[in-house]
Amino acid sequence: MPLAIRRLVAQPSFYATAGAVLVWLVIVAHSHGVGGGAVISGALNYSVFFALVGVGQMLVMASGAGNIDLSIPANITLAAYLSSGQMQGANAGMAAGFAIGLLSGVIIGLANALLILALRIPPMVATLASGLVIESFCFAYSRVSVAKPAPLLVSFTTQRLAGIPLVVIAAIVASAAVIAVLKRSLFGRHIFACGQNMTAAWLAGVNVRRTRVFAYVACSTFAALAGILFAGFTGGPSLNMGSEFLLSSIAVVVIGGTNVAGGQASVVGTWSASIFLFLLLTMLNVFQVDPGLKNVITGALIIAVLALGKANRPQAQ
Amino acid sequence: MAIQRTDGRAADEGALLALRGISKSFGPVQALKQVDLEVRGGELLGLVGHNGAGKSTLMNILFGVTSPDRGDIILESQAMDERYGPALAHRLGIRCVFQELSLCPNLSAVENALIVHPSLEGTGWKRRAKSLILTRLHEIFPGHGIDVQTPVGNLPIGQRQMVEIARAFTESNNLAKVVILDEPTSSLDSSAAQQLLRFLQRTVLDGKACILITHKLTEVLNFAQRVVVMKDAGVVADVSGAGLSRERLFTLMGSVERAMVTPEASSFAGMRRVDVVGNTGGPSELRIEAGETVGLAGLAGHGQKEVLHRIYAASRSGRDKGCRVTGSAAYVSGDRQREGIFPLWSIASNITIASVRSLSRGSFINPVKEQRLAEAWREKINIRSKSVLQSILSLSGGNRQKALVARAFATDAEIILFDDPTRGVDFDTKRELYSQIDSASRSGRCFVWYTTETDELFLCDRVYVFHEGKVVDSLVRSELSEERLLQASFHEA
Amino acid sequence: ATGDTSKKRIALTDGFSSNSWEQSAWNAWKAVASRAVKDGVIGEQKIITGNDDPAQQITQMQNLILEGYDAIVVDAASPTALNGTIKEACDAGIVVVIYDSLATEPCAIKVNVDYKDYGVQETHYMAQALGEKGNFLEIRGVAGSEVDIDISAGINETLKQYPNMHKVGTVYGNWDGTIAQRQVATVLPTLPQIDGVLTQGGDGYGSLQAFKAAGRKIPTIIMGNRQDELAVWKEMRDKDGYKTFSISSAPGMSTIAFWTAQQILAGKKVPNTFYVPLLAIRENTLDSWLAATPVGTAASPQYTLKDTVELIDDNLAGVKPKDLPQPKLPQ
Amino acid sequence: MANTSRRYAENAGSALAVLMSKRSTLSVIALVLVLVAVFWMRPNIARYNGVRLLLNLSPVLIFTALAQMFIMTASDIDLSIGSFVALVNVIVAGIASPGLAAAALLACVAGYGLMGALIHWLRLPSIVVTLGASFVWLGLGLMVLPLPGGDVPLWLSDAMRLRPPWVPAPVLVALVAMLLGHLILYQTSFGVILRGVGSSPAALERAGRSTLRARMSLYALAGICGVIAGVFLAGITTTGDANVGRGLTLLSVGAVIIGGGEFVGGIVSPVGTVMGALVMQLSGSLLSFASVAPAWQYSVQGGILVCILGLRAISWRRVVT
Ligand SMILES: Nc1ncnc2c1ncn2[C@@H]1O[C@H](COP(=O)(O)OP(=O)(O)OP(=O)(O)O)[C@@H](O)[C@H]1O
Ligand SMILES: Nc1ncnc2c1ncn2[C@@H]1O[C@H](COP(=O)(O)OP(=O)(O)OP(=O)(O)O)[C@@H](O)[C@H]1O
Ligand SMILES: [Mg+2]
Ligand SMILES: [Mg+2]
Repeated sequence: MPLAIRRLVAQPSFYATAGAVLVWLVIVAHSHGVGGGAVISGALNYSVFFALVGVGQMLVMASGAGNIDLSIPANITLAAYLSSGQMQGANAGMAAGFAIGLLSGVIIGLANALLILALRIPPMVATLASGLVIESFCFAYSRVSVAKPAPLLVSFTTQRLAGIPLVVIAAIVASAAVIAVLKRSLFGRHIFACGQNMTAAWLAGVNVRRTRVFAYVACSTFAALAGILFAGFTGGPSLNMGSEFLLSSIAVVVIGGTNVAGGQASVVGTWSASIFLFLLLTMLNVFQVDPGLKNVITGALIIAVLALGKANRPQAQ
Repeated sequence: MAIQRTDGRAADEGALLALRGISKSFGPVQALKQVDLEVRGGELLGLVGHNGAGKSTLMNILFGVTSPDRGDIILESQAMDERYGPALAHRLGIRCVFQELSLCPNLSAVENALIVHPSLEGTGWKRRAKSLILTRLHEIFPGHGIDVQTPVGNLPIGQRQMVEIARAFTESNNLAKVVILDEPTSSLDSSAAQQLLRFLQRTVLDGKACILITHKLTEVLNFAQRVVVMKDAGVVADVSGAGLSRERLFTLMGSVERAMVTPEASSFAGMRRVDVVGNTGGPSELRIEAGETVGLAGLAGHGQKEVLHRIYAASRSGRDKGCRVTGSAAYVSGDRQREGIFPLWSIASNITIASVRSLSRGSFINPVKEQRLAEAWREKINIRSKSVLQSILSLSGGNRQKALVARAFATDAEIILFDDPTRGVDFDTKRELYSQIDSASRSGRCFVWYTTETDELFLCDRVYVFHEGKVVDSLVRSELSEERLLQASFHEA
Repeated sequence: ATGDTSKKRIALTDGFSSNSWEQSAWNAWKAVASRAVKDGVIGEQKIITGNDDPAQQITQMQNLILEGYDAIVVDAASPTALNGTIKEACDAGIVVVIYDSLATEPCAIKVNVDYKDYGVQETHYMAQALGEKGNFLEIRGVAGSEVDIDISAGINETLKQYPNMHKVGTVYGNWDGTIAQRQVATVLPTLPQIDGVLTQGGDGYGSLQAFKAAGRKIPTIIMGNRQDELAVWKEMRDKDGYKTFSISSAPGMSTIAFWTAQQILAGKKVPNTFYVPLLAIRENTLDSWLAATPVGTAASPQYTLKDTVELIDDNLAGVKPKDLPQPKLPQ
Repeated sequence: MANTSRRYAENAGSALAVLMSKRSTLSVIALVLVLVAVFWMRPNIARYNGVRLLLNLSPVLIFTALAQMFIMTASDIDLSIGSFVALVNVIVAGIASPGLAAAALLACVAGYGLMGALIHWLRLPSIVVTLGASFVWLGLGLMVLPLPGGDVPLWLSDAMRLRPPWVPAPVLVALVAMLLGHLILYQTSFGVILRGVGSSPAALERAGRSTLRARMSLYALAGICGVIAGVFLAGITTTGDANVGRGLTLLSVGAVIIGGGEFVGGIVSPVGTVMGALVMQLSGSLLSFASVAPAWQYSVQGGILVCILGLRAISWRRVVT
């Protein structure tokens, strides 16, 4: 293989991207070229939420083996309810809605960090438990309050600029900022140091605790942001709007090439994987595949992309 | 490269094993070039050489963990084919004590002994494995005091090392004929190290062979019957150990012996840097002043590490009432695998991680400055690599350790905490390090230095001796003597 | 029947998680049952909710058996998985009444809805509204559930009567707005113009959002009875005269199940399976239903004891049950 | 974490400390507390039949948790065990021919072993492989039985109704499961290898052992436990439903952790795991007996988890410092 191709293949995000392109080609071939562009812009429009949530989950997963946030679905739902509840369908409440939604994300992140760092409960179980508690709040809130997103928010999530949804452009900007932070900032350096070896990071002067708190807070803030926007996109919150995000937030991160053992992450890969999963669903729906077979194919492809990526990527031992 | 051979014996005669024309490269790095080696029954073979000379790689090949690019492994007069691996090596009586420990931390010493003896299966394995490991432990390290039922991860590193060594000598259907020990004494205190060396001397009498890799040349000079010297991926000398002098060994290794750096009296006296009162108890407290180099002595595992951690934590939080620290501290651990390196990163990132804060504006790091800093320290501390952008894993153990020292020196910390930082570091490197310490302390840095090597204590202005977590003695350099140290270590003062 | 049930205890276990349909069902049950407790009609009531997990619901039922409830009302998370436990309850002399998602165990009384008719009615409406021609998208429910199979069968059998109506796509929306939106969005780009969407309720609003997001012409989407579906229908009707039709099973069924249980305990004879009419909302009743439906719930009548007894008697007599009671507007 | 228990014992030095240092202790305490609460709220349950009914479904969770435990022994995690159990349930109920069904179940166990091999060969993160596998199992289940239903063999549903003297069947099952798990992992020499692979595969390789074989064995053991759980589920429900396993996966993780297991390092306790499974099973009943309002049922469940695990961390730390 020529060097350029080898480099490309060695990128963590390569296989997710290649998978997305491949699936897109299959769809377009099947529809004889009809709607190729619309498929992409539709995919972007949906993937943006999975990518946003995925970037947050990615930060947590990169901060060390075993770190994971399972409270994301409930978190999304709560932020959606709180923000839409604040907006009450009027543009006037939009800023306050965003503020309260994001605040709930920050608080949830802090609470998760508290359970994990202070009570030393393993992240997987701690966030599972906190998710259950948050779910109760959603449940209670949904019964006492009317929640409707601001029209401006709704149009922001669906309007397009040159065929690309506005919300996608905004999310890409945010993701670029995350890339910059990870590559160049102290926080990025610290999070990857913690991700590889917490003891070593501590002894190298990294404030491990603060870094980990930050990762969890960033994650749940991203999830809350996605929740607020998603409520706009779907026209209003619903109690199980977050459930789709539980497994997919993990899937997009890892298919995207982020190291589950921590210490390394790929924002681009997370985006690619989000798009890949949506296009995969599109393909299976377009082909009218039976639900059973659909699940089998989805599962097998997730494993295949992961396996291909791992098998051909040089790795540190 | 002409090999100097001073013992005139012919090859193969009585050889338990032989390596012929072994070559191995890792990418661009040639780790071994056409290496030959024989090991005969009844000998204790010393294998020495600078960091990165290829010793560990050679032993990994011998043990079947790594396969050579070229060359033959000949065991019991038979060349091994590609199926050769640890399982077969065990069956043929080859054992290895690795440089990086290889016990399962969640298993007890008994269970760890079991895993190298497939024949212990069936009922009663627990009892048999226990008696195997205990017998050897008692034999090699009398009075070791190790709980063989507790998971070895709970044991201090010195005890773990003992377990691994003892395990290498256990015998069931699998006999131990050739035992490779890669820097086995690096985590042992001096009395345990002596116990081990004397045991090795005894055990080769009944026909076994031992290969001892070490950077502590005294061990080789005093105990090895034959010494093989490696340098730059090849064997450069194969000499008899009897009558070998230190100077001669240095010449063979290609190092010129320079006088030890003699530190000058510090000129910063009076400025208190560290003040530990609380738990240390005992006759004296622990005080460290600017420009001072303070040694922590005593048997391994008697609380020296804990004090270092405590000082480090206090320097960062300032909340410890019993431990007042003025200034910032940097930590260098000798346990690089577990508390040192970041395996996914380049050498550069590994060096700069502790100082990136000062290289950044706002919270963004200046990449140019960062690279420059890494490059500067690579040169200053002489890390052997083509570029600082290479992965840290491409370095040999000793060079990885240098990168960790560079990490601490590159910071602006006033206090450097050394947790046995020269573990597995060759003599040249050590000397470079000593002079670095000397010049740094002249500029006001102070060092708190826990070491398992008595030689290094003589470089300290003051030595605190630990016993069971407490400071039991405090000696200034002029009072320092080997006897005094031993006495205090065993708390017989 | 008028037997004394003032000491009797009745519990509800709903195996599904909290979507607005289920919530409305619980709210209706809670209002009616706690009223009944207060009035001394029964002794005690309780609601336990689930997580779409049949295994969890089995445990819940077993606990209710252990607690000695006299009657257990079930919305079953699986048509089969609970059979063993239901049998166990029946054997222990407990009255079991199932509504909405049924279980197949014969010993339980079933409050049923003719879901096939659901599909038939909406398809006929669609044919009428669009002149018996056009392209259609079918949104199905949860794969592998009986309700989904029945509605879909109704739709597809009726579609056969209209040769110019073409079904051009099918997706599974799980009766959930968010999921329906995503699933519809996956297929839209490759589909020709869609004139109508045949749904199963709960998914109308989400499909509408998908069409909006894709910038496509809004087709005639059959609505369910969730508040958001009714509200958006009204909004579009007021704006540009959008016409559609809403059909659903009424969550207030839970109260029929409640009264049925109470009646059985009181000694009334009840057929093993009886039917509750579907809730159809048309343009003329939209406003009153919407006004009676709080945000986050679904339109539903609350049944009184009298309604229930009439329904049971109609079923026993084999006459077609009367239409559903109209909403009582909030005072 | 590995040495916490030892530090605990050293510092406290009392009998209580030694007890607390056992990995499974916390789950025992939690189980006793939950049982006491249940019996206190509903005294009439504290009888043979009450306990039998109370724990009727617990064998499913117990064996699912044991399956999860074997995977966690390899320092992996299994997000697919719930749908796997459902698949087994569907196979038992949906495939009429006993020979064919048995073959399918064997294939399931082999499938699990292969999944372990795949994870091992390519060094894939188990969390994602099993996440993918969960879709595969669910899909296969839907393919075998598109609609819930089917029939289980009569002997199976009869076996579920067995009422042994003195001790209710679910309790017996729990005891047997504990014993088997403990024997396999802690009393056989093979169990030592199995635990070793979770903490230091490199050390095992250097000792000349095949880590591939160990990994595959752990996965196959998990597969076997999954099959047992699925068979129990089929026997109790007497039918098949591909969607039935939903909640089991995370419950099983909770059970292993409550039982003193850890996510990395091959540290697990079969006895604790079974206890943990019972705690998870009973805490659901507790909610129901206490008539917690629907909205807050999730909260209480989460709270119980946090309390138990938080207690563990705090009680350890208090003695340590
Ligand atoms: N796995 C590897 N990948 C790449 N390079 C390696 C690897 N192992 C060893 N090397 C390189 O091979 C050379 C020999 O290393 P080796 O570990 O054998 O040295 P050593 O003599 O044991 O040194 P030390 O005394 O520091 O332990 C070094 O340059 C090292 O960088
Ligand atoms: N210790 C080692 N053992 C085996 N192979 C090694 C080792 N170190 C490096 N290599 C091989 O050498 C090549 C270069 O590795 P290296 O890790 O330096 O890549 P890199 O991209 O420079 O890493 P970094 O992300 O730190 O910049 C890789 O193909 C790797 O497989
Ligand atoms: Mg070496
Ligand atoms: Mg080395």
